[in-house]
Amino acid sequence: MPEVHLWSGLRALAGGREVVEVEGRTVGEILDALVAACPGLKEPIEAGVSVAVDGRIIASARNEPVNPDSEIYLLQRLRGG
Amino acid sequence: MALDEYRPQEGDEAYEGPREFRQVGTRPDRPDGFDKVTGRARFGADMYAPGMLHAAILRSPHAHARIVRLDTSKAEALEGVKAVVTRADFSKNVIFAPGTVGEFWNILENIMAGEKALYDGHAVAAVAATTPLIARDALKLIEVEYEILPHVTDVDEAMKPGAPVIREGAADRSVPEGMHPNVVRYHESGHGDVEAGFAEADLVIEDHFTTEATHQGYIEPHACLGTLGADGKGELWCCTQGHWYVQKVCAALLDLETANLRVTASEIGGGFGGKTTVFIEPVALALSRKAGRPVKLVMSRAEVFRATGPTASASMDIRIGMKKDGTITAAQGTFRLQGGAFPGAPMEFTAMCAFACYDLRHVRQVGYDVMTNRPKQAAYRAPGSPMAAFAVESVIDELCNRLGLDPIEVRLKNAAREGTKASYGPTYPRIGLVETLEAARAHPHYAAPLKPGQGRGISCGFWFNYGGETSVSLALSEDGSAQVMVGTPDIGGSRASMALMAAEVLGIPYENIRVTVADTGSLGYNEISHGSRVTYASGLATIKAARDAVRKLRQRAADKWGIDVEAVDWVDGCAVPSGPNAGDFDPLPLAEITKTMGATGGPISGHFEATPEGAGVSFATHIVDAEVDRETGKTRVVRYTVVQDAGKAIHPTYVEGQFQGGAAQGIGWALNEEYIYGEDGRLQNPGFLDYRIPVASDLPMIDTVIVEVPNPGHPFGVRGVGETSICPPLAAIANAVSNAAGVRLRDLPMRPSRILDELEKQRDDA
Amino acid sequence: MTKIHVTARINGDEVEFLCDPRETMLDVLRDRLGLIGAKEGCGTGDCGACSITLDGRLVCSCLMLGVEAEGREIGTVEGIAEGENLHPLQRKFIEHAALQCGFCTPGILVAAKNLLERNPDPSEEEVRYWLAGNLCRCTGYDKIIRAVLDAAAEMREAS
Amino acid sequence: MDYHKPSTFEEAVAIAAGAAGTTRFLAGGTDILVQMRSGIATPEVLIDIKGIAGTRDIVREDDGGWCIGVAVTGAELTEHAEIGHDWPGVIEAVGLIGSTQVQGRATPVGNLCNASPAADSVPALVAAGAEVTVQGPEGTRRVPVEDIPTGPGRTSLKKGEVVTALRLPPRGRGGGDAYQRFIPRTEMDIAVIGCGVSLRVSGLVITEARMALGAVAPTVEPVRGAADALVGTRLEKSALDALADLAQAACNPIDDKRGTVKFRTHLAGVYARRVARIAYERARAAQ
Repeated sequence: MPEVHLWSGLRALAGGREVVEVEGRTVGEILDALVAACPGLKEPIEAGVSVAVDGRIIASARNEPVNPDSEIYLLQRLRGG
Repeated sequence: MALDEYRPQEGDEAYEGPREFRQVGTRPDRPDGFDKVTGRARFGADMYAPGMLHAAILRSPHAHARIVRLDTSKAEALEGVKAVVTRADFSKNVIFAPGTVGEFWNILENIMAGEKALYDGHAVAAVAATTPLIARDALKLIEVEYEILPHVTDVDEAMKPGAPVIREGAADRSVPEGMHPNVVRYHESGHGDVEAGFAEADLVIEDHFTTEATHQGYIEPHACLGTLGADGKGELWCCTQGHWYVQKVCAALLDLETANLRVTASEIGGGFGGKTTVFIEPVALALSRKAGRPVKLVMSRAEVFRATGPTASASMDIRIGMKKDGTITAAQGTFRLQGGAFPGAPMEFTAMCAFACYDLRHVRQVGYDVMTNRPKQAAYRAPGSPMAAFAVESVIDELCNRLGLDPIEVRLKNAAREGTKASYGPTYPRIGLVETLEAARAHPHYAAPLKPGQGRGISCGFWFNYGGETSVSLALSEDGSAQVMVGTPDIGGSRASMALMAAEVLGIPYENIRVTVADTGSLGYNEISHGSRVTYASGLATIKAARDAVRKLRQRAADKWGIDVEAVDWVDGCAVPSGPNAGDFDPLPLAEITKTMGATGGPISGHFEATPEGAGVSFATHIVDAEVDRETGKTRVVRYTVVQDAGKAIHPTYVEGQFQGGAAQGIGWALNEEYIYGEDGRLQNPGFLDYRIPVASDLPMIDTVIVEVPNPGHPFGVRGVGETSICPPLAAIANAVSNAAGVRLRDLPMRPSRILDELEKQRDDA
Repeated sequence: MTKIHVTARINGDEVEFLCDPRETMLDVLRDRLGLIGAKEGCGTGDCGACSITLDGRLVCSCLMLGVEAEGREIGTVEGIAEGENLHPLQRKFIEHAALQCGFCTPGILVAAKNLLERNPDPSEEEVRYWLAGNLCRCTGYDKIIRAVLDAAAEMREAS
Repeated sequence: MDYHKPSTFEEAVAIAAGAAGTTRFLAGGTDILVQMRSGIATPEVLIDIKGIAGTRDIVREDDGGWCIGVAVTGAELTEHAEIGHDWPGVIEAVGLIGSTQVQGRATPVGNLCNASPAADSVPALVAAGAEVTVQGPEGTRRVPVEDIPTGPGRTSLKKGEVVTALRLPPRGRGGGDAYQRFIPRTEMDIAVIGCGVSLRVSGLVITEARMALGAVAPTVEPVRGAADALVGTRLEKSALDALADLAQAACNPIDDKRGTVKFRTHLAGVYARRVARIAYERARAAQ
């Protein structure tokens, strides 16, 4: 199962966990599964998160495929200058 | 024609490999150059409307005060005054929420104070009158009674027990128990076991660093012209990095339907992140709605300094361990950033960028977002990253000096590469740090002799870069010319890059393409011009939109020739049969197809709407020589070289310009720029006289080297280039000063008196 | 407040206007005469974006009252090109990408033209000090200095 | 605000003497307009003196001194070859006021009457022994420049009084002056400290010396002991040390955004040495 790494601000909303294992074949499925597992994550995820899948930062594409061994990081959405 | 012909191509941003470009990589004149050298270009304050009123804003002179009474009646009674607004004239439906979740509320509270004035310069009321002079006179007639409250402007002071509380309940759930209420967000990241890593080191250095808030310092003050009717429909002209964002915020703050407010972005006189948010536009619209006339609102320079976003100031602790051979064994950083009277200081980016240049087994970073009685910070070129680079790269330099190691070799030894697990988590794809270091090492600057009193410093820097929501539309004309409509304001020559990419794909001359920054009513949503995203994301969308048009052009040729579209290729601006089997037809130029497009299926346009995801991260290495006057403590930068990975430089001259501009801003930040607050919490230097950005005679020529390590996430390999260039200069100059004068400056700016104090300590120690 | 009648020559044309004595020349150029090329970057003489010439002398129009224009000769960025022909400085600014946002550009062009009229062969240092009152935040000045030096060289060759 | 443009000083004095409310004379305007734009002060009566005959003139007087009109700008002075030959320190000080653009408008008399302790031209003018002529309802008087400012933004000029000209004494043989200031950038800053020195030498020996410091006290003031420290010396190290000590002792600065007391006092010593050396070289070359 893919492991999703949460940034520290999300951990309080996920029972203190830094890594959550969820089922999913796409970024969208992963995010949905995350919210199902940790309902507290619904608001920040809807507000917008960046998802890094194997090093590529995905801002919004829910259909991006995810492998069972993919490295997934949730990151705060970027604000540049 | 099949419906799917009009569906934009999704995804597929992959780099398409090396190729011979015809136009990309050349250096043509920018399309808007003529307007900008003749004075015809229209910036924020350059629009006038019939019946227009002029507005002015009353601002708090106090750093922290309760607004006990606000009486605008005398101002309203002044001849020529047509409207006065206060907080009561804005939406009641924008809801407060902790952290940055309630960003619309934060913006509203920032642009017009509610119960309290939270910083010197906080807007309290605004007036629209028939002339600017009457508007200014009217402000003096507004009576405000303040109850002055204790204030705090320093980040470390604001975290201490007993510090004045800016706003209870502003902290989100990330903040650990027991912190002061001014600490509103918390971040931690990293991997490995740093204590184990430090135990492996031959030398561990731990130091404290500070950087002062600096302002983006764009020369054009914020300006807008708005008209809003009682029917809820409005028009807005403003200088902004993102007019769809302005539209969204204004609609929310004034209870409008977003689509009913059309926003046009003027030419923009610099932004650097400072025009990614909203300060005056809702105020102008509220005044217009009340007065029933168009309202122009232009900030003064003092207002820009007092009430728009400078960057955050920072207090940082860095600890790095190194082996004698230069291997970094562990790194740890704590970053406390104050972002003014609202949540949002970019401390997570500071933390995430801090060690991003290095391949580290053990790394840990912690960030605090702290509120103070200062203006709400705004993004500034790689927000959060330069201060981290200052602290981290200074410590690495000190380690190199003490271990007798070459600073470039040590950085090469530890440099992040493809496959390195980044300090902020994910694993890097193809990146170009090593290439910038190698190019810096090979540059004549690195080996050039120094004169007495001079020192050389180097530093690396990192920025993420960004993609973001993007729409581009491309329409062909009958004569074969093309209009490209983009939604990202052109801050530094991006029209030229867009035209080059469109010309490359269409195969027509650059001069036959006109790139327009479309208003919100003419194109789909576009995110702000930020995060170095324009050449990457709008560029990618332009390529895709042009390819969408090319597919339709090929279809027309296929229809004419009676063959399948798959048998038609597009080569050098012409449809050609893909091979001998496709038939024997003469190449059909684009203009031949468009000449008859009305009769052969209708107008031909290309579109692309998506959120490109593959913005490649970017690295730079800077070399600087500085000279220190040991009698006065004054530093002069005598030589400067920027080496940066651009992925692929679309218009190399403008890439160089971004490198040079970032370096110059970094030099200002390092040496002379700072927000200076008095004991009374008032900003002491709200003008270009005492907020000292570099002037022409302060700087040397700034040499540039463009490294091109293709970004795997862009068809041509483009990486954003706008921001990374401001990350290395702070440390590079501190390192040069250290090598020139033998003193290590840990606080920015390195103003002469600070250097002199360090020199005095050096003498006392000796 | 009584307005004052002023007659001046701007870019060679005689113009008349009425202005409040508190209005600066910059206000008059922009708000009364529609000459928006001069910009207000600071209003206090620190940025040079409002540079004009007054009887051939480089000044900040924000540091001059409109009423002081009476009987004087004023030059603005709008008067630099001759018809459709750009001045060499204007061409070189485009060619060298000596502008990014372009907001400081009108003031810098007015200032640089005034320099080259006085000194056709300035050194890099002379250009830098002459333009020290024209702030640019985008370019780091490198390409601006190169464009001015290149334009000067071209003008010397042509003369 | 009422705007007046008199054609004689008598008329200017009459308007000023009879004016109700804040009255300012307008020459270059580079301070007044900043104050107006910043909302610090808008005068009720503004008297533009540039229409008065002679105010734009630079005239060498019979005794070899100079009479400089009150509307003469910095740029006009720096372009004037002869005056710069006589008083290079005064001219370099005037030339440091603001940008090229500001030089096109700003006047040394305006710099003096604005009464900033950090005014660049004033230490050089004080060191040079310059005077101004002042006309008022009571008549005309000559005043040493150091007696015009009485504190930051305040002058000794009485209601109705206007400065009508700036006078530099004849330079004479063996004279040399210099001015330097410290600023954090290379241009566009207000002096953190400024130092003007004027010397006369006979052979290698200093026979006259005056020094004044800017931005180290509420007004620019002459360092009275400079002559004692330098006259009779050949600017040896001991003389420079004594001068630097005097300069530091004369400092009564404030801590502000532009510099601390400690920093300014330190710089006063550094610049006393640097500027005296330049003035000495110029004086020796002028024999």
